[in-house]
Amino acid sequence: MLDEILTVTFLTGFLAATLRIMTPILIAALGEMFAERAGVLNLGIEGIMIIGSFAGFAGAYFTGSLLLGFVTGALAGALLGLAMGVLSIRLKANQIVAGLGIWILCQGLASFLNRGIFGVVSVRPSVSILPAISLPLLNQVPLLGETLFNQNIVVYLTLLAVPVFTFIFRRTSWGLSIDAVGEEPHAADAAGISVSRVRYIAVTFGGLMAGLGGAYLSLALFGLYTDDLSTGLGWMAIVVVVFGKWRPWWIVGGALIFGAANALQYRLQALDFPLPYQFLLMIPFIVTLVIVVIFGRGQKGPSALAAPYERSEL
Amino acid sequence: MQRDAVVVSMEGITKSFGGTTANDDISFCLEAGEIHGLLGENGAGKTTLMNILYGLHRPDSGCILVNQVERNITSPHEAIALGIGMVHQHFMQVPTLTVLDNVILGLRNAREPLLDREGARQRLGELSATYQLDVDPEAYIWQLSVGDRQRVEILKALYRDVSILILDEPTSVLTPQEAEELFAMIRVCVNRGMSVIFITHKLEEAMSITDRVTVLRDGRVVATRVTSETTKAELARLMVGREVLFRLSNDAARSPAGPVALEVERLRAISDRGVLAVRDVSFQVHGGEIVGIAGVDGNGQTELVQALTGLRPVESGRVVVDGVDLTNAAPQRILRQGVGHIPEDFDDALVGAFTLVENLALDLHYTPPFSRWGVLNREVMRQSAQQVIARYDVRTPHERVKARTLSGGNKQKVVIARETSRAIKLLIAAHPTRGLDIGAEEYIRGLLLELRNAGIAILLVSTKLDEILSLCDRILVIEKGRLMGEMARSEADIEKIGLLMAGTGA
Amino acid sequence: TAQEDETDAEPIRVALVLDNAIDDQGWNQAGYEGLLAIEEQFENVEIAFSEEIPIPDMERALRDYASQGYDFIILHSSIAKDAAINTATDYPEIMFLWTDGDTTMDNLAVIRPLAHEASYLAGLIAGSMTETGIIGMVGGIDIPSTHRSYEGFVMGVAEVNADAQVLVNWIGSFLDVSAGNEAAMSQVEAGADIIFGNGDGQNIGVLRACEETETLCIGAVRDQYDVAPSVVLTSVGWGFETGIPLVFGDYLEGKFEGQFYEINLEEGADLMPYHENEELIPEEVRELVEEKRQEIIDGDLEIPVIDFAEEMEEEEETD
Amino acid sequence: MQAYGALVYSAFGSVNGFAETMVKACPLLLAGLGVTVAFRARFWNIGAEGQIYAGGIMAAVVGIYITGLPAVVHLPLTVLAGAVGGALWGLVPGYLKARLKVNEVITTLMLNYVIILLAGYLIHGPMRDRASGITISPQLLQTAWLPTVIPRTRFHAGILLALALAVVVYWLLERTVLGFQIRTVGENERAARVAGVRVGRTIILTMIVSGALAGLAGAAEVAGLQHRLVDEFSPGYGFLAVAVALLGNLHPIGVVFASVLFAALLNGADAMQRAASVPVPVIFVIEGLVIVLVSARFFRQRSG
Ligand SMILES: Nc1ncnc2c1ncn2[C@@H]1O[C@H](COP(=O)(O)OP(=O)(O)OP(=O)(O)O)[C@@H](O)[C@H]1O
Ligand SMILES: Nc1ncnc2c1ncn2[C@@H]1O[C@H](COP(=O)(O)OP(=O)(O)OP(=O)(O)O)[C@@H](O)[C@H]1O
Ligand SMILES: [Mg+2]
Ligand SMILES: [Mg+2]
Repeated sequence: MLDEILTVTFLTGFLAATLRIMTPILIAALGEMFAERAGVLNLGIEGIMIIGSFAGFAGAYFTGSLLLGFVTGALAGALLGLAMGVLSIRLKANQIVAGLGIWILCQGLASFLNRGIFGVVSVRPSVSILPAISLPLLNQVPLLGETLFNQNIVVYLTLLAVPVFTFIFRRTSWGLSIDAVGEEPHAADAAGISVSRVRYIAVTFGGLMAGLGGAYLSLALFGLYTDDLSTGLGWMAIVVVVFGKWRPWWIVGGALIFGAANALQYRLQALDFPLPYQFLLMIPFIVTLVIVVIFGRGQKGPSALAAPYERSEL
Repeated sequence: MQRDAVVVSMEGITKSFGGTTANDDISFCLEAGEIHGLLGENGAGKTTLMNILYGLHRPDSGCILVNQVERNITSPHEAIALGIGMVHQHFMQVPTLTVLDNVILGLRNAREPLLDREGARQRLGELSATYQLDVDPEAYIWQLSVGDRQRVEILKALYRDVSILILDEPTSVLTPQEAEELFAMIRVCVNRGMSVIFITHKLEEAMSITDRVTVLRDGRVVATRVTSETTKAELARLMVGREVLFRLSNDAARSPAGPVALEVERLRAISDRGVLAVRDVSFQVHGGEIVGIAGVDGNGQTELVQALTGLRPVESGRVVVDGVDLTNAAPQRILRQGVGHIPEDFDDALVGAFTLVENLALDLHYTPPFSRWGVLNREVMRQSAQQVIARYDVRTPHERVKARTLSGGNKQKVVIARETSRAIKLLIAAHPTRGLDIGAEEYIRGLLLELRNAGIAILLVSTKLDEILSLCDRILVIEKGRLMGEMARSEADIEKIGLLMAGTGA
Repeated sequence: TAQEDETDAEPIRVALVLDNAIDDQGWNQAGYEGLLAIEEQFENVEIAFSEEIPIPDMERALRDYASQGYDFIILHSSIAKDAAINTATDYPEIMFLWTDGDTTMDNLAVIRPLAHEASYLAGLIAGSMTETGIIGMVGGIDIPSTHRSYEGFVMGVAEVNADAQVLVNWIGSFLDVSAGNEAAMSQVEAGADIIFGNGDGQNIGVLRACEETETLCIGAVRDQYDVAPSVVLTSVGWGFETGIPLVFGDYLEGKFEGQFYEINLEEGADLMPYHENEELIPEEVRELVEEKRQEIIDGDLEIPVIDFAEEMEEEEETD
Repeated sequence: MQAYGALVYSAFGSVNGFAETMVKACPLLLAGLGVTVAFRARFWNIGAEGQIYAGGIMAAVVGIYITGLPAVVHLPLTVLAGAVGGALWGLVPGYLKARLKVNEVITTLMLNYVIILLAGYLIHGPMRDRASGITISPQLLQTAWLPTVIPRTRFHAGILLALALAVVVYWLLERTVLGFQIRTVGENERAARVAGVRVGRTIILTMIVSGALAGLAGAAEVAGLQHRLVDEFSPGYGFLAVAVALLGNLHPIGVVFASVLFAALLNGADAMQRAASVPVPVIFVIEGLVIVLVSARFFRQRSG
């Protein structure tokens, strides 16, 4: 069986699948990382991804431009992120409940808009999906090159965003302010930073990224929208943020492990692996769990995570 | 140095929080180039007044003039822009960031949004040199001692080019030497044209460094005095509203030392930073004596106390209480062996959201008579709380108030009450009077002596040398995790201890 | 007149209860289309439906309709067995139709799609057309009806291509589009050049994966040609769109019985049209399919129903 | 307007409506109590859904395969098995957090997926009713059924159990040593440690209790309503339970009201589909909005 597994086609396919599965999770997780590092826990990510995939699709469908589709998806996501901001920052809502509410609300909203705009149709409208771009030279790298460097633009941009985000948190005043606000909002306030402004920006950006992650599903993977495009990817994104210790590269690692375990699981099944399929489907979750138990102990999130900031509480 | 121009004038400031009026029609003015002391008991409203000036609170009424111009300061951002800097009583720092990042936090620079750490490091170096404030800019805040954190807090203000510097109880965590360094720094500030507001509970300090003092009581201004024209006694009376004793004598009713209650042998413990913070410490404490551990903050006292109380693993060595080996025992076991523990921060001993009844029962709630078969007996808990509250004179309307609403002094009393009202043989008290006003301080020191006289062994960790000298029968000095020397009180004096603390004595 | 009488008469009220959305492109949409077909084909009917009803709420939804005086109630969820039986017991005057169920009563009939026959025909196509000798099957949840189809498909493949290998992925969901997509992708990479999407909503993912990799494929439940017109050769219809109005017609004519209505090839559980892709299928293959189809209809060829339970028991015996 | 009328009427306007509201409140209340206990210790248990499934599985196993017992023994045993199942599934993240300091958000979420898949395996495999043409487990023996309390409705004894447990949980939190320790750990872990409370042990016990309560929700659904193990017998009750617990301000009696309110809302919204042809997506939007508004409205207090 091992020789069956370790073929080149298997490996390249496995890599490609890993990338495919991890990308939307990674996009959303990177955004959620901003929100959480600023102290806002947005459990509505799953819902925002659903809206993002619908808005992205509708945008692309009506404008005929995938780019505008992604823009629409991102904007819709940003709007919902902002709504989460208003709830958690201005109204000082309980963030866990507000996030769950947004999740349910978005499910309904996406499906409502979908039926309102496209109707209950027997044939789904569709758009052509984002093409893969093969990077010259790099795609010649043996074994990996063909898949790693033959991806759509969003994959490249997402991977590019990782060092950029790392840079933002390491070297810019934006990153510093976000961390300060999530860690010790009173200190940030006393240093002259507007806690609520930073949080609004971070949670809105988090929403924007979740919207993009959703749009990725409808525009880069499927070219159409159904209510069930994202089944739990947003929740996985939240897990990956914690798993990734709120740091960009670790988050990539988390998404990668989950993506790889998933990709492997489908392949094992197709190879008639002698286990009931439900147990194979468990693999990604169990792998995540085991890895966290082995390597991910003792991490605590930003100190002020999910706590509304009130100045006079001092 | 021009002394008469008024730089800050606060007029008719009133501020209340729910039921309590923290500031009641306060008028206060700061002249250019002066050091203005602000005195008052815990809860008198000093911090609130300064928070208003710094834009953290909005006054309910009253107005503020900065450099003769009326200002509406709604955020620290605006205060900073007006040249006001504040060193807070609770440090306003992000522990997970470095010193440098904390200093530049919230500031703009030419390369925005990029950080200019190189430039900042340079400027910080210069400031450190000018004001003699030494800290490693690359160190993380959580790694620093309290003294260092305070230096960071001051550097933050200086870095912002403030002309008005507010220091809220800056010396409550410092040793006398550190306090002296601070005063020297303040004088440099004033010489460079700054004006300083200095909040303290220590009258000696107020007398020695300030030009004028304003005394608050219950949210009102009681008096403003020129320092050279007043006395400690007068200030104390103004603050408390009655005469205050200044020295407690520990020789009264001194009983001979009893059997060994605590024996520590070659103890080693590792700090959160992963370094050996307690190095081969050995000492004994007998029943009926107070042994003091003096030292500059951050020299392993925290870790020592935690290792003794089961809150931190002991790497090697032994801890024996009353003949029982409690090395690495669980806190509960140690507590049940008759050890009381007053941690250095009373917020680590109290549950703010719990009533006094619950807080007072926290240590023994799982044993009869507080509970049986896992079920609490609320009535017993309540009665016991009432008794304890009366006995320790905790100032509270009733025993059902939430602990977080108490003043600092009263919170500390609750902790001490809980930890000493059960049958204990040994009390480990870390900085029991830190941040408390003179009235509360006096009370707690008296209480420690009483316990000592009742035959209890007390280990007192303190950075206040006057406290150590006035209370302890024997004094140990700790420096970099080692005990540097031991002396009876009769042999001790400030000089000698100070040298040991600096690591140069013995 | 008689005609006026008819229009004045109380309309016949038909309700449908679904466990998912009516536009899921699969099972639920097929049921919904069956309901719409009733409205279209018969006069003086009033229709209503409740979608996205979770399992614990099924019985409440059924009772709600029953107590509101609906005459004919369709339960489109095979696992809501007790809801069907309990409600039917308490409302003997109301007729219930339960799709893909396993129990009948006087007033409870079951529609059982015999899609394994069409699946067999699909297997013939796949087996004849594969070049790599590797064929994929992506199933939703492995339940008796999908399992029957899977077995039928494998039989079809084996009939024409004894050496062909069928890769099997069950994704444990009838909805998860991403999982369908990934499973199909993994089969393509493993060499499959024809994939049978033996499921439901998740088939969208399967078919889109095929479109992207230019792999031929076969849909299921309803005609799924439009999901990926360039690669969908045909679909295995389950016949709800035709079967539901068929049973309702019986009911109107007073012929309704608490029995199993098996929907066979002729009644709509048939291969769906080839549409534009007819030419992709070699003529002799199409002829073979037509031939076998006729044999089945004529009763000359029987495709055994291999249910999952039976298979499991067999396995146990061989263990 | 008609729609809202339908909502209120269907929830409380008739015996059956009331019964159905309580039927729905039952799992929300039990799981909500479980979440409450965990959250009071500041343990972010997002795994009530999985604990419900664990409880349902265990109850089904005992209810189906243990035969020959009289109802007075079999029923309590079945219910207890549900509690044990939930407790075990809660113990895992509790233990991992208390002893290995593993973040509970990850563990509880992952364990949800695992147990739901395991339930799927059991229902489609070993526990499948071989006599049936569909994939459900056999019925629980009648001796393991929670009796129906209001005749001709689905109002089963599990609801009474849930209400009683709300009082028990209140008593547990306010009057027992364990409850006191749970609250202490939640409010100030450092103070708990200083006062000698064994934090790790408390967290483990918390999650046993929390999981057991959620497990009982599963057992009540299986033994009171489905009488079988079926796919998706909990359509996300464990997640709603989080909202219910927080809406109830993490107070057991508050959770009673919150669960009834949510149940009325869910049932009412569903009835709006039939009474006023309100499309399902709109219903989800309304539900989401209500939760969102509720989050902002009622919860300023406990954050401080
Ligand atoms: N670095 C960390 N990361 C996450 N959690 C931590 C960390 N440090 C301590 N904890 C907390 O400590 C708890 C376990 O603490 P610990 O094992 O010290 O308890 P304990 O009081 O010794 O318990 P017991 O007496 O039952 O052994 C965890 O549940 C967690 O809440
Ligand atoms: N944010 C707040 N909310 C409610 N009450 C407050 C708040 N801040 C201060 N108070 C109350 O206002 C009063 C004045 O407090 P303040 O902190 O100004 O006293 P202080 O003079 O600085 O005392 P200390 O010497 O203990 O620092 C106290 O009774 C305090 O409890
Ligand atoms: Mg103060
Ligand atoms: Mg210390």
